[in-house]
Amino acid sequence: MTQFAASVDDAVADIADGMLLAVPREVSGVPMEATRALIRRGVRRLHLVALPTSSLQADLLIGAGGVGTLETSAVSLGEFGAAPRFTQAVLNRSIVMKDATCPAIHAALQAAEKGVPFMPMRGLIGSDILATRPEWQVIANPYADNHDPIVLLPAIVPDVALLHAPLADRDGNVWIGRQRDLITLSHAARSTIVTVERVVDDNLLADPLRAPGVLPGFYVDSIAVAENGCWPLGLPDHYDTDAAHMKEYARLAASHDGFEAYLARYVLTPRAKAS
Amino acid sequence: MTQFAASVDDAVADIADGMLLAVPREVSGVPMEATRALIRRGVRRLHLVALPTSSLQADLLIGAGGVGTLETSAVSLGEFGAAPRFTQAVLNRSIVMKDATCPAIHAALQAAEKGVPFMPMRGLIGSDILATRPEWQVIANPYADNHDPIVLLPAIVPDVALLHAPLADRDGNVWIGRQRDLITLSHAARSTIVTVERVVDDNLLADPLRAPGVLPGFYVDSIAVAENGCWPLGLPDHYDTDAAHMKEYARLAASHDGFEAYLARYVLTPRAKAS
Amino acid sequence: MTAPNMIRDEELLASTIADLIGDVRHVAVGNASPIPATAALLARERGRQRGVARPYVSLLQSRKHNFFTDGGRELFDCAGQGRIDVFFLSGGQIDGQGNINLVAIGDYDAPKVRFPGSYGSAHLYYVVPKMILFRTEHSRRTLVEKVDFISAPGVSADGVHRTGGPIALITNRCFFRFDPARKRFRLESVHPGHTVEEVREHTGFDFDQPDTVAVTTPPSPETLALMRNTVAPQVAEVYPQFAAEIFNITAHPA
Amino acid sequence: MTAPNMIRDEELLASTIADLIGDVRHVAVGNASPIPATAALLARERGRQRGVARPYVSLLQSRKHNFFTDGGRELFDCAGQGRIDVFFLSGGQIDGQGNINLVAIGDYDAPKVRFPGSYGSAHLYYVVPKMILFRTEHSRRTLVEKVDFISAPGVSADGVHRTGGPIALITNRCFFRFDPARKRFRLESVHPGHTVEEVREHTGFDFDQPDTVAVTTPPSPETLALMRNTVAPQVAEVYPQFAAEIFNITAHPA
Repeated sequence: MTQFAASVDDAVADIADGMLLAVPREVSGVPMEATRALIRRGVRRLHLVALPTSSLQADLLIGAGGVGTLETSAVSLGEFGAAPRFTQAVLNRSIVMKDATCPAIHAALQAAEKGVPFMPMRGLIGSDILATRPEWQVIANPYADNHDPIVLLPAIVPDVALLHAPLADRDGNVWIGRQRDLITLSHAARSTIVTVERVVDDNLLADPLRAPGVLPGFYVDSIAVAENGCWPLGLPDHYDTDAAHMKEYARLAASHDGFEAYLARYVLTPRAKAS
Repeated sequence: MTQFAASVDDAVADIADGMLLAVPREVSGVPMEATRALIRRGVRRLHLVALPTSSLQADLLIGAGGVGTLETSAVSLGEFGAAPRFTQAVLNRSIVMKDATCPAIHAALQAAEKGVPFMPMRGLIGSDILATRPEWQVIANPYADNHDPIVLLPAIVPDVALLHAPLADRDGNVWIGRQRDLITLSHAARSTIVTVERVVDDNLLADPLRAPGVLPGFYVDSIAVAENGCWPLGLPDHYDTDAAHMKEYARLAASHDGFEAYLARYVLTPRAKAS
Repeated sequence: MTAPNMIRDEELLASTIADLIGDVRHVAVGNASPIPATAALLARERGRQRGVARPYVSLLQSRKHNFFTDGGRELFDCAGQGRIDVFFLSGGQIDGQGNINLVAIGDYDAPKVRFPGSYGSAHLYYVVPKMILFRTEHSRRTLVEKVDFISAPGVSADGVHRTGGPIALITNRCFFRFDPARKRFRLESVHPGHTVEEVREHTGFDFDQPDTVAVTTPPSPETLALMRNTVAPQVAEVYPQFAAEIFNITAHPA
Repeated sequence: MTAPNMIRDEELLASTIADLIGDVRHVAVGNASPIPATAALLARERGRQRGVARPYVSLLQSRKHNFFTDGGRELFDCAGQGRIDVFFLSGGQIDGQGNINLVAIGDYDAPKVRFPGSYGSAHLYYVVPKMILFRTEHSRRTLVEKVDFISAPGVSADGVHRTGGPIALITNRCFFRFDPARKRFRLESVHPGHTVEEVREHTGFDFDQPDTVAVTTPPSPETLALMRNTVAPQVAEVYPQFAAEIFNITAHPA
């Protein structure tokens, strides 16, 4: 049932303005080429959920005006500093920020994966995160002898999970290796779009060695090839983060004008990436 | 931290009478050699949880008098017929039977895996299974506008998860391939004992192709080599069920005396298995 | 060799079930279910003939026809997500309200007969839109007025989350549809060679019936050809003994 | 080349933290934490010297020193299972009750300063028995009377599930222990070259102190040798720049 898109731009065509878009954390296979395609198309008002954190991807989408609501437990460029467009957007109140904590986003997506309306989670009580999230309810644990409050988190059901992975096969199976968050995201989401480094001819599920690391094609609606598709972020076991580029981004994105120059040079002109 | 036991009998020495022992379903890597070792040792009063069903393993343990309580959603020999010792034990009321439904056992072990006291589950309401399980409580879903009852299942925390897998390495990492139930069982349990077909010298986690199918040694307390350790059941991608032997079991176990003869021939004498 | 014009009971049942499956996205079939598996693969071949890549068929007994990579829970999670449209269940007892019993006959605490257990029924029966009940032994022993133990109920009270449930019961004698509003079965058709009176005689529960009960439509020549030529070799990979007996075909290497 | 007798601040901090870690089963260290990572690896080497295979050290930044195969949730599940004994957190603000703020300064809805976010703190801080707070900027800007936003609280009300929490705060000036009963920090020692008065001056919260405040014990010659000879090369694999600067050592292929 998986469609193979002719281009990354085609693959992201179904991600409409206002959708709940879920993406993986900065080290798991971030679809940066697809993110640039979304920005080129001028996507708006996304409800972006990062499982559970984000770096360049969220910063770029926010800076380009594509995000209405951001739900995550942190955005940072890590060793390259704070995420300047994220920080500015929160200070300007130009996005709705839904602060979370990492395991809460995992649990809320697992609830969607299981088709249950909520999941319980330990912690959170006494945190101001809980105070800012009226939808997170506290109930009395019915299995405790004494009063034992516990937080319930409603399921997060993404419209689309957008992922990048090393390999796909002709049946739409995607090899994600150890990056199992990609499986949770896809199970939880109504549809899944994946960019991959390359497509192989043999069936990934038929190989006992590769099958354990496969997201089955059954969940995958659309695939496009995007070589080096995480650039300038890394893809585990395949390529590292482009540190020089990240430094350039951090420097340019520190100002509005610099960010616009970055967009013009690296995002708005397709395939104009540094080699 | 993983210990390598000199024998399967040594590996199961820490499984004490009365413990909550969790085992995988009939097709995922059932540690039959370890089960025979437990029976030889005369284990008693186990609270056996099968995720979520069992076949020969539960029948044999029950027939040998090792089980006090059985918690599972079905026991059957599949194409070889009903599980005769299980059936007889329920009719004789010689075991406490806790009937379940498959996803309830999955969810209860996932609760233990996450360290939460319960998990919600859809279904069950109106089923007599729920009526026989007073510990499964029904609450009103706090996220519904109208009355929406939903079942909560308390966590199942096994004392020991007993598993069989194809490979282990010297660091205690175990390659389980697609059999991810083994990971859930091990995460949920206080300790984990694994028998394996063989031990390899290279580190399984260091290999990007095998790492996705690895249960990390961090969770594994004890490993013993048991070649053909699922026999007469099969091990996926390695060997099939020994159908002739299963037919012989089904025939013998139909009567008490036949079952005793089976035990004497195939279980109580170590290594006396058919080749 | 089966005479080409003779239609086997199994072929009639598979064809009837394939019609019930219809045009859906995903049919999953549990273990030891060769007739439902044949029906699911037939539905898939019909999709291919129409140029659609559906239904997706998961045969849980087969490693090849089973995509799951997230443990045994994935089937149930998948159903909970609404990604399984059709599933099959049977029952040691099935009653007139669509309740199924996979546990025991007699008092639960002191049963006379014990079955293997409820498997995933107490979840799947609630969340799979087209649950098809299939029981080839049609007798007052199996089709009862009231089951002794409800593994999973045919209908639920108002307010209980229920996105699925039984739509039909197929036996060796007839085809019932289930009416959730009336909480009753309605006799849709009797299989060729069987009668309404016979069905009444061997059914322990009361059921609705139209003034004239049709005879179950036998598979068309096209369906028969598709089943015997294209589906049967696929069935043989998973159920070699069944395929040999019914379709006179032996498995060849996949 | 560092003079062998000169103890670097980083070495003092790592040694102090290693003592705090003690003999436990599992220490996990988050990203961008070279000093805690050094301390954890030092604790492991001490275990090896005693002939015990603990603590197990997970460096989340490193693929090699990180066993997780069940996605990002495994760290948190592992902590929820009670399998993580020691973890490290910092804070844009830390207050006298052990509350940490990783979110914002000023009003949450109209902040003056925004930090990246709370990460896993609102779970880990509750369930890891030995949470060690580590902040090298010891000032009234960072150590405040009351944080503007509680990412995770230092103590919880009676009845709230809490199997973990802060045990200490290590800064560039001193070592505080946290007393959960009194909900306050207690000055344990000041680092060599620093004074109690200086700590008071640069700390925004009130804290307890004994009559005589000790000087933080510098690493013994044995500890220094272990850190420089055995631990430093391991640190260099994950934090090459830090290892080069502090230990004058370059990473070699693992």
